[in-house]
Amino acid sequence: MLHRNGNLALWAMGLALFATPVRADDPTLNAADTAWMLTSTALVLMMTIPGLALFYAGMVRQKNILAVMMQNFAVCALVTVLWMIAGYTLAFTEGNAFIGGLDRFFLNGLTKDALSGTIPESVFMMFQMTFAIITPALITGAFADRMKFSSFLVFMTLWSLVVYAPVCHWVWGPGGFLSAAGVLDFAGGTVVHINAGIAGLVCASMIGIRKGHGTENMAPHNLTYSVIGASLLWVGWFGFNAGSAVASNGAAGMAMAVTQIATSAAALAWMFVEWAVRGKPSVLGIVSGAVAGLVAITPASGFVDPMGGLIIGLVAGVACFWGATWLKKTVGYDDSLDVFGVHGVGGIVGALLTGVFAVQAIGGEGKAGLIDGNPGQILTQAYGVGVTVLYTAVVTAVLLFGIKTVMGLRVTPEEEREGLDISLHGETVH
Amino acid sequence: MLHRNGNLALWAMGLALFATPVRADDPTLNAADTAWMLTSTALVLMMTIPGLALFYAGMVRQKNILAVMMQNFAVCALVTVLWMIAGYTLAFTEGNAFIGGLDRFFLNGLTKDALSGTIPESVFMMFQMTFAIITPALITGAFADRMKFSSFLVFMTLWSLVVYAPVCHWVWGPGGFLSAAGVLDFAGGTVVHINAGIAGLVCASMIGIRKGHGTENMAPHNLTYSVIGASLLWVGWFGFNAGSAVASNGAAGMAMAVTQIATSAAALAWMFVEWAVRGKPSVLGIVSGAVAGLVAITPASGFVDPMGGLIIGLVAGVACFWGATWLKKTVGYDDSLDVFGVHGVGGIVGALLTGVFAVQAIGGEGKAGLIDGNPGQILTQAYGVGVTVLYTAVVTAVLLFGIKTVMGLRVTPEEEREGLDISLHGETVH
Amino acid sequence: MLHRNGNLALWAMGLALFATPVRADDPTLNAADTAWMLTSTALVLMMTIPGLALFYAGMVRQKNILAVMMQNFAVCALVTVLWMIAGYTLAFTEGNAFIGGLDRFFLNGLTKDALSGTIPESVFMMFQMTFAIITPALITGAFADRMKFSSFLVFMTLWSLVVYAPVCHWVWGPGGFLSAAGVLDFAGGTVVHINAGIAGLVCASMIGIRKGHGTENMAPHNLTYSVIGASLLWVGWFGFNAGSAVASNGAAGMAMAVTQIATSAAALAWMFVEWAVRGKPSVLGIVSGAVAGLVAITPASGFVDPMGGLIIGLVAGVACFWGATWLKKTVGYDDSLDVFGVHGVGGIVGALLTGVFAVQAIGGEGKAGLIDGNPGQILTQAYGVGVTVLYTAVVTAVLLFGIKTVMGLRVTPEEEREGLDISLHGETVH
Amino acid sequence: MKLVTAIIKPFKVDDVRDALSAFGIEGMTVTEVRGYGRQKGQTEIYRGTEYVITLLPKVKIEVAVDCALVDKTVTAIREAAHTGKIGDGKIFVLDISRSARIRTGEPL
Amino acid sequence: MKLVTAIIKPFKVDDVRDALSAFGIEGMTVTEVRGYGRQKGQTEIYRGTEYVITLLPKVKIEVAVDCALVDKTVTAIREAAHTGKIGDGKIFVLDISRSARIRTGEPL
Amino acid sequence: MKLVTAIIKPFKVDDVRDALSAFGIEGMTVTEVRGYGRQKGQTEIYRGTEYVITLLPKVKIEVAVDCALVDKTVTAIREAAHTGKIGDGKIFVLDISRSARIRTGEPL
Ligand SMILES: Nc1ncnc2c1ncn2[C@@H]1O[C@H](COP(=O)(O)OP(=O)(O)O)[C@@H](O)[C@H]1O
Ligand SMILES: Nc1ncnc2c1ncn2[C@@H]1O[C@H](COP(=O)(O)OP(=O)(O)O)[C@@H](O)[C@H]1O
Ligand SMILES: Nc1ncnc2c1ncn2[C@@H]1O[C@H](COP(=O)(O)OP(=O)(O)O)[C@@H](O)[C@H]1O
Repeated sequence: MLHRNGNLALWAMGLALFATPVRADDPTLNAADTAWMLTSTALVLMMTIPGLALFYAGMVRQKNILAVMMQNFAVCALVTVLWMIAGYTLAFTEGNAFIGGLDRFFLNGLTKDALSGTIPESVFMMFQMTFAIITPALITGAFADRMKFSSFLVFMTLWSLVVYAPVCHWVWGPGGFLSAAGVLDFAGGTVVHINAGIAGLVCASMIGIRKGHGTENMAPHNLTYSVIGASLLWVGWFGFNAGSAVASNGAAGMAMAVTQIATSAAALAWMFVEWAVRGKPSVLGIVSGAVAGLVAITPASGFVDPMGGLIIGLVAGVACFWGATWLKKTVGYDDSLDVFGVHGVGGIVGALLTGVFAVQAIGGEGKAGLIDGNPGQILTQAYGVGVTVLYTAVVTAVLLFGIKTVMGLRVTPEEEREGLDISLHGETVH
Repeated sequence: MLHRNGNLALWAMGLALFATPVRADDPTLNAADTAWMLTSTALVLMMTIPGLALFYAGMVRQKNILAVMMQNFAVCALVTVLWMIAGYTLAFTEGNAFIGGLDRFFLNGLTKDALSGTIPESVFMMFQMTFAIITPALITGAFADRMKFSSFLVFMTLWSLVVYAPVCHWVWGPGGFLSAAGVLDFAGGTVVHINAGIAGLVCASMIGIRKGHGTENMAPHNLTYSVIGASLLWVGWFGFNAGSAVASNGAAGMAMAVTQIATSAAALAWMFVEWAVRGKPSVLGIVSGAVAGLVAITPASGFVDPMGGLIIGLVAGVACFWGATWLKKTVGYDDSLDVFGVHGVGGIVGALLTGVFAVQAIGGEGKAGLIDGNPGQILTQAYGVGVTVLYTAVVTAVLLFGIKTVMGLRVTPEEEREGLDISLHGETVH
Repeated sequence: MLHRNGNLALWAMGLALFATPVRADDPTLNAADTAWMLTSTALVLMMTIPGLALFYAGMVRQKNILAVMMQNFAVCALVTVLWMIAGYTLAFTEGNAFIGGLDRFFLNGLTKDALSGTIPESVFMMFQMTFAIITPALITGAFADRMKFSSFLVFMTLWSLVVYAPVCHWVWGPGGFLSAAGVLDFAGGTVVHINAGIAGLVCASMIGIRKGHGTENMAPHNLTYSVIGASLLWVGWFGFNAGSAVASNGAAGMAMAVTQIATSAAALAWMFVEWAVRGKPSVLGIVSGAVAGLVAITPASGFVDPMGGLIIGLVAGVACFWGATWLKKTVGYDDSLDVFGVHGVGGIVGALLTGVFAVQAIGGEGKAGLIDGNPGQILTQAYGVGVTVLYTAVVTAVLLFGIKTVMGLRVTPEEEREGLDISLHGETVH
Repeated sequence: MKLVTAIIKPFKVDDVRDALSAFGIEGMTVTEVRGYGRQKGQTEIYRGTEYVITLLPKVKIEVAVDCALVDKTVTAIREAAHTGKIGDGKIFVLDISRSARIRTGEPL
Repeated sequence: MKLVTAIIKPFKVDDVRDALSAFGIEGMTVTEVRGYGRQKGQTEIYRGTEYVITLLPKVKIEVAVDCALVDKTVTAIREAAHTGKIGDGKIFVLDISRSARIRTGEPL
Repeated sequence: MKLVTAIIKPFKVDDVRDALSAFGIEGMTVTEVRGYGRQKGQTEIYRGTEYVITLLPKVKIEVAVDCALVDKTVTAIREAAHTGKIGDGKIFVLDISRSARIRTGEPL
């Protein structure tokens, strides 16, 4: 009777994903877990296309809408092929503490019957691929309206392999040193959001401010698109967080619940703070708050209970409002669509608060934070954040510098003024 | 072998949901049911954001598009937090016949391993939350283009707790008096649609007609959005109706099938009637018809067979066409986006016809309507409708009156003329 | 222990779907398979509405946007009712090698407990219905901007019953002669894409070119919609292809993986070819490439491994670019939105390459193509293509000729110039 | 003939049209424009940034009338478009040296 | 110089441009406008409500030409924009008292 | 009074406005137009088809000024809108025979 819903077995599998090689001891396919993971994969793909593409496209000026959507769509196709060739194997096969091996080069050996825990390895590979897609896609918001498309493709190719794959291996791969150090990241606070947020900050700084930034009207052209995008991100995030349980059980259900609660709390927090500070609650504000909440709960979603989710959401809403307004203005970089302000700040807040609110009743044996008697977890989390920030910042800068030298990063001023839609892609929204 | 797909056990659970406390006797997690309910939850959330938000946004004038989307998005966040705090416990824990208790105040005691029937309670709570979100969101169509955002938030907070939670308890909660009386409501004909439809009618009447109603051109700005919205409502409604089986089995499959059939029949019915009466089949007409069909089949979806679904759809398409055109014009209220005409009328039609077309071969022992030899079910259904209409109408009116007195309901004429996007939220679609 | 995940049993069922009557020997419901198929059904419905509706709507001029969405939405409703009445029974019940019987006329006898393989027959019927919906919907792109709505409804009614149902029976129905001949079509290369592509070509030829074709500017009005549409097609296609495993297992996972890889490869291929040939990589190009890849991998998705998928995608991207540009221009028909160039060409490429890249390690015993030592499969595939092309072309032409004679196919020149939105449906996008 | 050109607030278009119809002027041409003037613009706020929309939505109305009707037309527009608040707009009268109706070829 | 201003049906723009090019007029400015006149509007129906769209889509064409060319220009526009149905539009000729090409600073 | 009308490149609007403000002209009306001229259009490519967009986005600026200020205004616009590339646009000056401010009823 224990053979399929035995909590023990499932649980072992859940832990296995984060602390040890992804292949569990008992190689039995669980069709129900598989059903949920197939669904989750579809949901997370939907987050990037059309979710993120719309979220970002709605915020730019009309002349750059298609270019933004193009970047997201192209990243989706590009990273898929890269992940098949080398990304997956570098991230998820046995290697050393820093990088995986080449066992699954070109998905070699990934047969139809290969399992990863209780699900087919093909499904696990696909689920993880959708994470590998959305992470670089997030960065596109930082240099919107001004990057050359060719340089963009080169940058994304290199970044996927040289930044994403290793960081993913450290946290989720077999033998990764961050997971060995006890860093908790349920669904990608460090791997996805801090990683993208910091890369975005570096990109925004190195490519320079948009022509007309601060003087011209750069009001978002059509926030309807951004609301659709944020909504699809929200819905799709159930696949992201609840899917990260890699099982169809109470852990997935609880991850879904805390995700919903944190997101809503953050949306309301941003809305009310903005209302108080600026006099009006804006649509862009509430959707930004929701995304901030989604980001912050991501690392915590398998470890905290509903009250923890509520508090994380509230803090994230306020912190990211501060990040996207005061911080950006004060420091003066032009992170066009606030990749750092939302994903960087939100990711860091979430990673640290995971160290505060993690409770063993949710995350299982040993996954405890401050309120469960383990204050040291905050330091462990800070260590994970620090390492990721440092690595991403340095390597991203080096990559950009190289590309800048070889082929340039930026379109010409005329192309920028005309808009990327017509100048790079020969099309316009009429 | 019986342990997981034994029809008996599943069936007991299915019934349990409607007639008795949600916790079944046999506390075993069914991972497959859980997978389907996780998916259904995502689908129903998608119905509100972006589904309903788009359906409504496409029908207003350009200057109010963002305000409509804001209301739907804000309701989603707001109700989530309210549901976590008090809504869920008031609706779904043991209390008396009229209201639940406070056992799950702040979701207290909802552990990761708690079950509700064969699925984690966290998933059941989330699934029901998405219903608690869409119901007030539906009402927003009635007062579109003229309600103050602050009053809106206060109204929605009170309505969720004072109207939605109790009505939900009566029909689906443990010991609810309407379910005890044998009222059949599979997925929310009374709880969701009649409830929202009547509240919308009261709102429209009490807030008054839009400035320029009947004289100015208020043609929908972009019906493309409405078609996207209606489509996502349709797709998401599979989670709503088939998810209400709370199991992954033939009951869910049949609910999905009759939903599809009734929706299509209603879409075609509205289209052909409009074509005959007005000379052209309109896009807004066919999508309205589809929504009318979705509404009407909702209470019936677990009790009728495909032929029943077909007839319910045809009747609903015609009735709601009549509700949104003749009835509204004749009575003269300004229900901007026909919340009453579609959800009120469609919900009542569906609830009554459930009493006609319910057959035990689908709904199980005792769930019979007129055609299965139990004409009395029609009266039972009418009783459920009557009680809901009365309660909602009175309490909604009292709430609105109180808010009107304390803080006013409506924006100033200048704000209304300028459009809510800029006047309330400081943003525009460019 | 074997009772639910026994690969043998599942496998037998998988094969059963394609080679023998859909009712397997062991009539046990698998709830996990059911969960995945319920989800897949929702995903495939989403492909048509709003996916395909948006993909197409974004490519037409502003005056025809709503008319395009109307056609897709109406086909969805119409085919649902037709499928319930006669389509399903003609396609999927026992009959002869060419057409099914009338056992399920009006879904008669499709009880809640009826099974089809391991899932409820209601779910199987619904899943197949979504295929029956999207196929005629695809054709609408060929005659966009000029077909009478009444003639459209008549054509779609007849085509569904006289073309779709039989072709579906030949390939997937019990005893169909193409499946008996060993033609491999996992998810609808012949049934859906070649079928729609050829019908589209015939429609475009018989209805004539759009007024102003080649002289007026007919640039797409809003490619943002097309990107959303293509993205939802991509996401939904996981239900289409991985759902065609009719199980939640490694076969579904592998189908999902090869789908993702082929799609991405085709998107990149089209993008780079266009970049090389025309100087700029366009948004419409990359999304067209993605759809081309999705089409081409469809018949192959249960039979090829990731490398096979990669190559099929690359070939499809290039071939369909050629089909939508050079071929169309050279021959001179006005297939407005390239139904033939993408679905016809892509479907044929995919069907033939299935005969090259099918391997038994993926598709199982006997499903081998050229690279697995069975070069003859290419001929078998070509036979399937030839028969489908011939039948569809002839019958579609006869139907159109009949309708043209009786009621005309095309709107008046004035209506065409004014745009179908206002002239046929009395509405406009403002 | 004269071309009476008025820049008015968008929501006043219908009032102006009715006022003109009242004395038999049944034709006009309407253009959506944006105006810059004393009326201060609206502020839109997007995350960290405020944009002052100095160019406000206005509508331009052009009516060709016989010289004899110019006074009446100007007065009618002025009264119908009047709110008394800043931003009400301007009226300019230009000379038409020649006119033709395309359908008939005759002058108006 | 004169500014020949024509309000025409939108689908006639290309014809007019071609007619003008035919005798060497290579520049013009086009504005989307809405026109109110004898041509009765279209009716849009949305659920219970009908809206009569009295303001119909038109296009305004402005061409600055030498006085000598005015006749030819007016005739060319009239012929190219003519359909003979109500709503064909109007042509107005205004005086230009001074003109300049921005690129060179010289008068046209 | 004169109506100074300029067709300029869209991204020059702010520069022109600033140039006019510099000597006290605080009002103007702006219209989005499309222009056809010597500047050759952009090519858009959609699958098999190329469309040459001959009508390019331009902005029309209208400023009513006292006759005395016409020279200064024309010069200011010309300098502010100048890039030296083809397509910079044109300036036309028309006569205003009468004007009124709607709010007050007085002439400007
Ligand atoms: N000198 C001018 N030339 C052309 N249009 C002007 C001029 N001054 C104002 N306008 C137009 O008139 C509108 C209203 O002017 P404004 O100064 O704001 O208020 P008011 O008309 O009440 O004095 C402006 O938005 C602009 O469109
Ligand atoms: N008095 C007028 N002043 C300015 N524009 C006018 C006037 N009369 C008509 N128009 C413009 O001309 C267009 C066509 O006029 P209408 O009366 O409908 O037909 P027709 O030009 O065939 O007589 C109108 O839509 C409007 O734009
Ligand atoms: N004869 C004309 N009448 C009205 N507008 C004109 C005329 N010629 C040019 N224009 C306008 O001026 C714009 C610029 O003209 P163009 O010939 O392209 O360049 P340039 O002004 O540098 O000579 C055109 O796009 C058009 O809007």
